Amino acid sequence: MKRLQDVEHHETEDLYYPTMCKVIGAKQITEMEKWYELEMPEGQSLGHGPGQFVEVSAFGIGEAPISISSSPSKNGKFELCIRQVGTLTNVLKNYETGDSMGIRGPFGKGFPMEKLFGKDILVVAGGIGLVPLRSLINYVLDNRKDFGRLIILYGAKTPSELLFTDELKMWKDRDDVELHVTVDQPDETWKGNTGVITTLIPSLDLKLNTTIAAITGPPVMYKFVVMSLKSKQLPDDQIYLSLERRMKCGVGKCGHCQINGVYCCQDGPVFNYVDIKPLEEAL
Amino acid sequence: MSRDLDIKVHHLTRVEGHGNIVVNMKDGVLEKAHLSIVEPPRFFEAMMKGRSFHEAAIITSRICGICSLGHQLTSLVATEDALGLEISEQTVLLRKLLIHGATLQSNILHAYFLAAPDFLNVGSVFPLIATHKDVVLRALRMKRLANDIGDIVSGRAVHPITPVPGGFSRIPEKAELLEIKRRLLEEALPDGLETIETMKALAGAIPQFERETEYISLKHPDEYALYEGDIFSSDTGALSVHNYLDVTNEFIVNHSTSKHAKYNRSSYFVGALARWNNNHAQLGEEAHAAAEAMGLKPNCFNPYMNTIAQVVEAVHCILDSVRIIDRLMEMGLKNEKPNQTPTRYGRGIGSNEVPRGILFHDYTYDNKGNIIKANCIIPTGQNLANIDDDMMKLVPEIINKTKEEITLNLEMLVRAYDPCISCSVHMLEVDFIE
Amino acid sequence: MECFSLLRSDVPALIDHLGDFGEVIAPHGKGDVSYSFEAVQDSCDVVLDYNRTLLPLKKMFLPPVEKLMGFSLKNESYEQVDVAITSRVFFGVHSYEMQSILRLDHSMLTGSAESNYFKRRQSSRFVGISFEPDEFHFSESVGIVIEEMEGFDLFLNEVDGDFQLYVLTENGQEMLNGFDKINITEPEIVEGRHFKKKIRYHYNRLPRVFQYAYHSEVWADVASRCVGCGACTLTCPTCFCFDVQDEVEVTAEDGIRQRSWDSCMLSTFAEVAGGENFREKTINRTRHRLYRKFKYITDEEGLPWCVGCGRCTAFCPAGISMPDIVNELIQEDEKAQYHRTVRV
Amino acid sequence: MKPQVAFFDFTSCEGCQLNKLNFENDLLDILKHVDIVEFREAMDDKADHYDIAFIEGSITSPSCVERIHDIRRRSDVLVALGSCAVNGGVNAMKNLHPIDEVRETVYGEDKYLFATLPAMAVSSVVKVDYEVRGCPMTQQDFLKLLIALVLGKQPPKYGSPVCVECKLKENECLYNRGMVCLGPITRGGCDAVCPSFGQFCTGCRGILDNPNIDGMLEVMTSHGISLDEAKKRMLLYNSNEVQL
Ligand SMILES: Cc1cc2nc3c(=O)[nH]c(=O)nc-3n(C[C@H](O)[C@H](O)[C@H](O)COP(=O)(O)OP(=O)(O)OC[C@H]3O[C@@H](n4cnc5c(N)ncnc54)[C@H](O)[C@@H]3O)c2cc1C
Ligand code: SF4
Ligand code: SF4
Ligand code: SF4
Repeated sequence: MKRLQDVEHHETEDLYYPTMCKVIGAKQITEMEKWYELEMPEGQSLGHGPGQFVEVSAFGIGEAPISISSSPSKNGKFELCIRQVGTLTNVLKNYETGDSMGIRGPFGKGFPMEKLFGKDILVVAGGIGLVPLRSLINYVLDNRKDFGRLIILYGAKTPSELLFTDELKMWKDRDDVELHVTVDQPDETWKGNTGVITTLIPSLDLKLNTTIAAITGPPVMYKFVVMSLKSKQLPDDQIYLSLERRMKCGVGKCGHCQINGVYCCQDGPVFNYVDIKPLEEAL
Repeated sequence: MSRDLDIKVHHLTRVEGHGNIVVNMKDGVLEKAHLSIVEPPRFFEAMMKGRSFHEAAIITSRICGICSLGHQLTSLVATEDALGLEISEQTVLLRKLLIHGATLQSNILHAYFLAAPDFLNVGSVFPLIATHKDVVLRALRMKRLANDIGDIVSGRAVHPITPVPGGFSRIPEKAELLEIKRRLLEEALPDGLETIETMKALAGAIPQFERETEYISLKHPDEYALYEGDIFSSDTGALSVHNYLDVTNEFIVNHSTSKHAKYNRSSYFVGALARWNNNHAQLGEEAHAAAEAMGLKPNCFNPYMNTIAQVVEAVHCILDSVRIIDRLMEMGLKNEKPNQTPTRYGRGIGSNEVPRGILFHDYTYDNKGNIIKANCIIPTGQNLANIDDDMMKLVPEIINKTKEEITLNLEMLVRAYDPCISCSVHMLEVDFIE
Repeated sequence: MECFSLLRSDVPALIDHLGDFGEVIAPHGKGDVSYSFEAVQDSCDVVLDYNRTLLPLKKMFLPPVEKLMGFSLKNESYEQVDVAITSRVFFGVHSYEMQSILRLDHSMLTGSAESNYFKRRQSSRFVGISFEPDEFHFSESVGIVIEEMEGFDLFLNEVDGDFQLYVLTENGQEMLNGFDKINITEPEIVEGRHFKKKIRYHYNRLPRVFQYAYHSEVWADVASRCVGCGACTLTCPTCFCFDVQDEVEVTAEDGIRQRSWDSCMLSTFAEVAGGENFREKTINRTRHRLYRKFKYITDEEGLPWCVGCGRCTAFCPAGISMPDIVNELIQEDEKAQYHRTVRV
Repeated sequence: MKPQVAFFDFTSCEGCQLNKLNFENDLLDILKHVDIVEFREAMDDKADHYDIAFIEGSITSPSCVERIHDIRRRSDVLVALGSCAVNGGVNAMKNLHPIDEVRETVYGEDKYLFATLPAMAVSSVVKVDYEVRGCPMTQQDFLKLLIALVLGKQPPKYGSPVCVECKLKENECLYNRGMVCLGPITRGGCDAVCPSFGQFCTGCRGILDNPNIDGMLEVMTSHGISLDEAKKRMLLYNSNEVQL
């Protein structure tokens, strides 16, 4: 048990003060999602790893956890992509280049990159789940020779909800990326796959001993993706999932994000499947 | 001059609730002049059926937000009468303090925000913020203090919390009351004197109109009656509140969702002017000086002067509140629990003077303490017949004025009564046909 | 460990004396039948015999509502809040309460150590007092006896109406300097102070019970009675969940960000935008509450995270009892074990 | 341009309107953000279009229905103020009795003189965008909504019971004093004002989503009131919301 006398004053932190970061780029990329590029003040670096998140705030409105969408390779600058679903996110919709956002973080455990080096990476992203996984994808692409195959499965409800379409095209065109996109409800223009994301899994040809899966998506998605991967005999400890919970502090204090005994914000949001398999509240 | 006149003021503004003024004159003969109450009926008496004595005052205070305290206290008095609940002197004093606060706030609101715009020829108090900022700020300050009395003693000024059957659910702190006293003396009193000056200046605009009528209010042996007493009629004298039905004689007219009342004549007057006429002798020097300054004399028959009587009462409330607080301090505040153990079950009647006049609540309880029968008679209802009678006399007297002036005079007349018609709606439509 | 005798009638003098070491905070009567920790105005108002305060002492370190920063909307800037370090002496604290503060230390200082909490905590001293357990206390069952003195600087043990004053730390020693109404004495053991409420197992065995209790029938029964008011968690000394809100002034120019205690028993606690609720049913929430007390942290730290103060039980309008739930789980576990053995 | 706001009252005590007139300290600040274009209780003016229409009171007659439709057509945002407007409030108690009996109690044989409908929430007639609960609504709550609308954010929703605020204020729970209180299932946001002043919560802010009604009745009856009494208490403000 941690005791008062074990702690020195300088080890304590003002945990709740944000750093004001300038928006240096902003673009509404779908009807519901807006992309932002931000810059840390005075050339500081955010120093994040793929899969980590920040707490974004606007004074008078509130704070919300948002994944860092860019690869750590970009120094001093980072990107977010925010879906407009509630109080804060709807106000952030109006933020443009030149405005400032309050940023705390980075928080949480991202993908354990040391375990991913040299492996085949299977990214499974549902909807907005592509946002945190994009930091991983771009990191892999920036350090392409350190990894094996990069397989990206991406599903959205409709073609108009697909995020980062420019990048999707780029990935599609690269021969070192295997991209499979599907939509639940196609429109007239849609020529690709149709159906939920799990329909993409059975035909995959995976090298079981070297493949690491990284999954993010809406709550309902995880169970089915994990089931499909398991039916392909992918070992449990090679599956990573990034989970979403309500969060207020990001630093393991407010209690909202608990999944049974673990804190999504500190022990996650990226979890190894083995660690959360026994947790009834996880999936 | 024989003239056709058809006035319809649809949803009179700056009154509490919804009423229309309807005047109809054909060939110089006045056929109709009345205030028609169009507020949807709320059926309070019916809602009260079967409710426990703990809830009666909570429900009845919702009859009217502006007189919620009056309803609440009157309801409590009726309940206590019905159930034989004795209350302490401290409870009575705190209740009187509350009535003063409520009367002060209501009278000030009416004088400054609802009546004054008429005298200054503007549609509302909002333009006055630009032209008479100090006056508006003074009014807000007085209202704030009056409301703070309510907030501190009763939990909140609108729909009070602490007054419960048998006493108070929370007794205010000594320091809170002393702070109120300080503000009464240091803020409210000077503001009250300024108010007299302001009203004196406006009093010139008060129409000269008189109609002698019957004035009914409470009368108390020891003080200017606001909390309890006997019913007093300027025509026939005193009688017990238990005989209130002999006075009110409610009847239904088809132009009003609110019932009308009459006693010795076709109508009677309740409210500040009736209290002034019946009880002015019990007011202190300062109040009399205020009355004199504003031209209010005893036995005043000009209904427009009701607003002035309200300002006189405001002065009384400020000073009497100080006396009450002194008395409470002298006695020492006790953390009393409300007495809620009934000693009998049956019928009880409560009556208090609320800002707009005498109010009656009448409950009958079964032996579980649930209401079998309830009756509430509100001041505005009692005044309606009197307003109609005033209009019938007023319209012929001012028939040579322009249509706008007549309408304004009628609206001002109705507003002078400070009517509180529980109802709803918005627009002002004046149809004039000559 | 030194021990002094102190007359009950001299306790106010001691409280006055302690005022030299900071603001003294002690139990006072509140309402009809309740108590609360308040700053002492008159040492004679301090209550020495009380069952429990409405809110735990936690409120002094992690305030129910706390300003985190002030901000200006116009300038997109904020102002830090200075948590002034004022020395405080907490007087008349029960052993379970002290233990709850030690647990709270762990919660607020592990991982990221929170500076506000640390500052308030560092500048405080504690004077304990013994108590007569009522029908709700069960701290003995979670390993905390009445005379547990860990964490205190001084401890008052009632003996025949008067007190024995134990000096436990250097700070405690210092606090008695110049106070002459005490006499050195031999410590005595007080007999006959018993806990009326007990958990049937030693707390060491509880994590095992909870290991198998996840799908117990007990939860549904409790959930059917629970009205979801949150009283249990809001009054619990070891709960620390909070919510954060921004409040803006009428001018719409300035405002504050503040946090306030929250409760995992509230239906909205784990709800997110879009309507997903990760603990939607009362049964999920009740279970989570008890697992927080007896399993999750306990597995890591080896101690129950409930200190047996009985608040959650005494203040639950539905009369839901923490030790009763645990005892029911134990009983169920025993039955299950019996069936397992019989079958073999 | 500042938003044009208007206030309308339907069947109610007008206590909520009065509470607005009681903003002595904040009135001038409020007027910096909005233009009040219609407010029958305080002014003569009227307008054709409103950015925000605030509605007080229940819908209780055919003419109310007509009028609220008219207001809705002319308003961008419509806010229900106070429990009468939000869920029918005390007015809805009359819905518990047969309507003819209700009319007869008040008007005797003239009972058919005035049209009446069951007391309805505004939202059961037209779309309501936001609500400010309470009887009366509190000034603070109203200001929060107004500021939120000015800042373009969602007004607070209040998903926690009154007990939360009551506990944060360290009130002695009325149940511990032998009284019965509706705080556990009543939507908070009032700062637990009634219990703080020693009086039981009457449920004026409405019942929380997914309440445990049976549990609550059990709590109330186990604290000394009859089931019948407990039900009546629960329905005081919530006759339209709770089916017993
Ligand atoms: C680790 C993590 C990463 C995330 N990354 C992204 C991202 O990259 N892009 C994106 O658009 N969204 C992301 N979200 C979801 C995002 O946090 C919510 O959509 C957001 O909090 C909604 O806030 P709001 O104020 O607009 O909504 P409201 O519904 O008004 O939320 C009120 C409060 O509830 C909490 N809350 C509500 N929904 C959520 C939620 N889903 N998760 C956590 N707290 C919530 C927040 O504390 C918020 O302040 C992420 C969530 C988590 C936990
Ligand atoms: S769980 Fe209950 S008994 Fe245990 S510490 Fe919390 S409030 Fe006290
Ligand atoms: S105090 Fe009781 S009723 Fe309230 S949430 Fe806790 S267990 Fe449920
Ligand atoms: S008094 Fe009422 S609102 Fe307060 S805690 Fe008790 S039950 Fe809840």
